[in-house]
Amino acid sequence: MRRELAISEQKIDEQALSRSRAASAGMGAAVYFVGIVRGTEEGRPISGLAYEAFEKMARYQFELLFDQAQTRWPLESVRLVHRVGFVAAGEASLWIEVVAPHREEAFAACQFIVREMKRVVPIWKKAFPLA
Amino acid sequence: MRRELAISEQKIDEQALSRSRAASAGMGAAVYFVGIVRGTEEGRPISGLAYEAFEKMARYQFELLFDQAQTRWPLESVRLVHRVGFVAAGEASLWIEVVAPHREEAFAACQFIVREMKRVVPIWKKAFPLA
Amino acid sequence: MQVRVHFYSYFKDLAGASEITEMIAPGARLESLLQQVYLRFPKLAAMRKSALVAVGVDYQAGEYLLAEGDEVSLFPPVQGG
Amino acid sequence: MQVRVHFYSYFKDLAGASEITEMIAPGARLESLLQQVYLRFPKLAAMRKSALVAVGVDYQAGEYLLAEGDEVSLFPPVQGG
Repeated sequence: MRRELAISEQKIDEQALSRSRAASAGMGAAVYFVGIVRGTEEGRPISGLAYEAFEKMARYQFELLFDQAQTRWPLESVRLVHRVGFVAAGEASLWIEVVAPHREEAFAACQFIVREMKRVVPIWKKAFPLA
Repeated sequence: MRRELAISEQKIDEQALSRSRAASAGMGAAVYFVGIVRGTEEGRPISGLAYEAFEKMARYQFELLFDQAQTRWPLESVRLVHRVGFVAAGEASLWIEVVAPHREEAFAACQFIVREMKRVVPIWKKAFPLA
Repeated sequence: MQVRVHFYSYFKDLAGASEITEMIAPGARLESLLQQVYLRFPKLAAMRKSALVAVGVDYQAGEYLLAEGDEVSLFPPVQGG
Repeated sequence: MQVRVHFYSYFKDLAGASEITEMIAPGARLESLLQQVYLRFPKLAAMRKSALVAVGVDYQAGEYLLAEGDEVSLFPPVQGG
């Protein structure tokens, strides 16, 4: 299974990422999840979120999740980008792509990765209230 | 709910489509499904698939599915493009975007639309065996 | 009265036409029309169990009462995506 | 022996430090170290029920046997995405 993982302060370039998708002849499905920073946190307007990662452990835990996904579903590739640092409201903080032969496994794996990530990958956020 | 529906012979421009995503301040999730034409059909290599639609009914049935999705989940927008005519292996035949406050409803609605589409929307395909 | 019947996908090949006109009794039900069509096109009749039937843009069952000008469509299971 | 303890997210603020060094008995378990840390930082102790604990890049439970050079990390529930 092809894997790509980035934890980065750069803006997520969804267009460049999707343009670089590779799918071999047997692949029929690509599922994407894009997490967007909402303009409110606990009901109050915010300018954005600052994400902090324990990066070495975050990378390792992401790879463990990719291992598990690979064991459970026949996936051709998983690519994931998580931003750190300040992310303005309305911008993407997370981008995931799963390519698989059929849609069921692509959806299942993508949902698995984002759900488990929120349980085990050491990344935290801090809201910046609107002045 | 914002809706966009295209049934078109044009190549699907995923980059232009994702660039035109609109998400208001409360939206935290965008889920995409891209259906790709596989290089084989029933085990035999193909050059692609020709899609035929009963377009008037297909549009109506897609709108009914959007109505149902809108009733079941709090969605901000659903956009869908289905190609007709010849689609080469490796190219996208279907593109769906669902934008919602949270990922659960975005995933559920996207899966609902693609699953129900394959039951009720009058579109058919014909394989072109590789010469 | 007259109703038009459209065929899609390989039902066109089985019927050898993309549309036909059928004469039916006023107030006939969809199922009567289908029997007439299947009698005329035995290759389509072989597919009747999986055939989908619409009037206009809505799926309809056999008890549907046909009206003058109805456009009936007959097609195999859909395969979009 | 010495082990380093790292804090992340608001645990840094509660501890007033991003990392500290603790002296522990050779062969001590992770839970003994944590008790020591919680005694030193009462504000962290208040969070112990939800605290996550890793050694290196793996989550570990209290019975984990610490070794010289272990890097322990203590942090609140994760919130990525």
